[in-house]
Amino acid sequence: MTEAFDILLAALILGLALWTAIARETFAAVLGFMAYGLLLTLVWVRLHGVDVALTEGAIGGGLTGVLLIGAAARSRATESVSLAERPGTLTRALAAGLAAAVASALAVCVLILPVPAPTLAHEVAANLASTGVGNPITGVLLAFRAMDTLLEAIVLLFALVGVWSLAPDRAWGGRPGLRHSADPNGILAYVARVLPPIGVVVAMYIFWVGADHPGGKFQGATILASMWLLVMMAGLADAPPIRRSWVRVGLVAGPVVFIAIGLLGAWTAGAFLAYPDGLAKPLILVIEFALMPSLTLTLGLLMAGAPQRPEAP
Amino acid sequence: MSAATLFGLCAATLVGLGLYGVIAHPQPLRKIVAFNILGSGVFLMLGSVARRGAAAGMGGDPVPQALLITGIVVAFSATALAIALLLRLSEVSGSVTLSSDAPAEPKPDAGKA
Amino acid sequence: MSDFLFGASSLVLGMVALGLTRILRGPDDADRLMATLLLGTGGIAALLLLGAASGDAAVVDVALTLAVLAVFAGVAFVRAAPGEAADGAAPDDTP
Amino acid sequence: MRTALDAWTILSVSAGVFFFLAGTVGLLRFSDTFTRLHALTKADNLGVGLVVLGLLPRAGSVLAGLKLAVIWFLVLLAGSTVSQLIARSARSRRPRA
Repeated sequence: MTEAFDILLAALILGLALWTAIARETFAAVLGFMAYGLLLTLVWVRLHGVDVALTEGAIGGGLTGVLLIGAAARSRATESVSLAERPGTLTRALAAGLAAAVASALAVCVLILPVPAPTLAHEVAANLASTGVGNPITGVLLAFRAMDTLLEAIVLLFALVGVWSLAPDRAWGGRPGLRHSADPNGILAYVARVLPPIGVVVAMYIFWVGADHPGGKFQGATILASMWLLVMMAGLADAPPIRRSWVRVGLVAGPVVFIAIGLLGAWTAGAFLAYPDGLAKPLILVIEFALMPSLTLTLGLLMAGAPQRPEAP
Repeated sequence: MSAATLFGLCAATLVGLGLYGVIAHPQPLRKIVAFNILGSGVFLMLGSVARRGAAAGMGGDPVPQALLITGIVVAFSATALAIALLLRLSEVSGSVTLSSDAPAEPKPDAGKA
Repeated sequence: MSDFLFGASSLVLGMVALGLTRILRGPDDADRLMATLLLGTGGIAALLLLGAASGDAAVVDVALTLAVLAVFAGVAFVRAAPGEAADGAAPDDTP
Repeated sequence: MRTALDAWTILSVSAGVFFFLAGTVGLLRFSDTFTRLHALTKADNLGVGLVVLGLLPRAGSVLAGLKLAVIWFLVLLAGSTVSQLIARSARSRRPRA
């Protein structure tokens, strides 16, 4: 029975990926991609990666889809122009040949993977107790490979700086995106009032169980950022001007705390990002609590886009 | 065939489809979508490797799974940056095209700010 | 019992996937969006069944996340639709 | 007791699956956007609802049961608001008949 489910899932994913590649209309392709993201979440569950499924569901199914739908609607007017620029048959044949070659090479690699698969699960299991957390993924993210997590938070910040740098000169320091106005008694305003309180509770829950069960700060921050975005899209609150100092401080606070604890480790435990004996769990908690608001702010502002309006006088 | 192998092969095909889309599709937004498909193919392959490494009572090797979470978030930030670039391009030039001899006339009021 | 739940999960998934042919056929963007929404709901149900079948309680949290974010595709669609003057599109951009 | 619970799960989940079938058939066969929207919301409300009801007795703890109920509520909320939004947007874009 599980085999049938897996084969159905794989066939659906391939079909949707093919559809996004060949669809004529961009909007249809984007919707296909959103469905694809949702099915990918099911695949992660089947591959026993529930933490990954949570991330994929929140980011792939939620945030990326919203971004793509907005961009597709705005670029619709120029769609026919771009379609006229289809590359020649030779280019497409070469691209198809290259793609087929890469795919076959990867497929061969999948089939000849070594049979007792190499794994670090034993090492993680043996050392997890020293971190005090119960979820091995959280242990890897914040103790064994904390450097990756730190750099990831910084990459997000760099992406945001990149987005901001696209602001027209007159709007620099102003409010991101376009102002949404909505009927305060409309259905959109209603859902933007009802959903966020529930969303905040769910986000905190996902964040808190991350210590021992699948979940964690990224997934929680994504849900929080989505709730903020919903309130902005409903026109109930405006995006903050990016020149505000609380925005800037909020954005860097999390990574700064992370780096400070890392430096503390270099001084007390002998290595950057090492935790002193017995203090691992509290320090991990401090990092998570510091990172969560910064990540929420970063993700929300990334979704809001480049500043487009000068701050109103 | 185990689920890991099945989805591994699925991932290889996804990488191929995404690569074709990135090269062959003329529209930038479609290239971004194709890039995401390509990326998810790579993630899925890593996920299949992680599943094969199931041991010590864990459903999969936690190290690649944790790296996957990092990867998904980074891919999202790249997508957000690419879309912001795209929107700015259409604002400045009035058309979304990567061709150097764009057929569309730039809007007169939207010169290089 | 686990076999039944897996079967039900496959059935739900297969059926909402059939609905996806609406994305292919359209005719309106709203119809396409509906197919995606049906897949979203079906995906949540399939996840719940899958979680119950495999006995992994954490899968419910994934369904919970998807359910919280379920309204987003629709809101983004309405916000981005032509005729939505607040979004910068020309109001008379109708077909 | 165990068989009774299993029977309840099978009954309720099967009914939920039926409503997904109905939703899909409606989405594919109905003639215009608004009737299709009507079919879609049945799958949301009753399909997920019955699946949740069927799985409730199998939830190990109160918290797990509560989560299931919250999921149902959220799906209801999303389904009702999004269908309203889509219907309004479809009506405003359609030329007045």
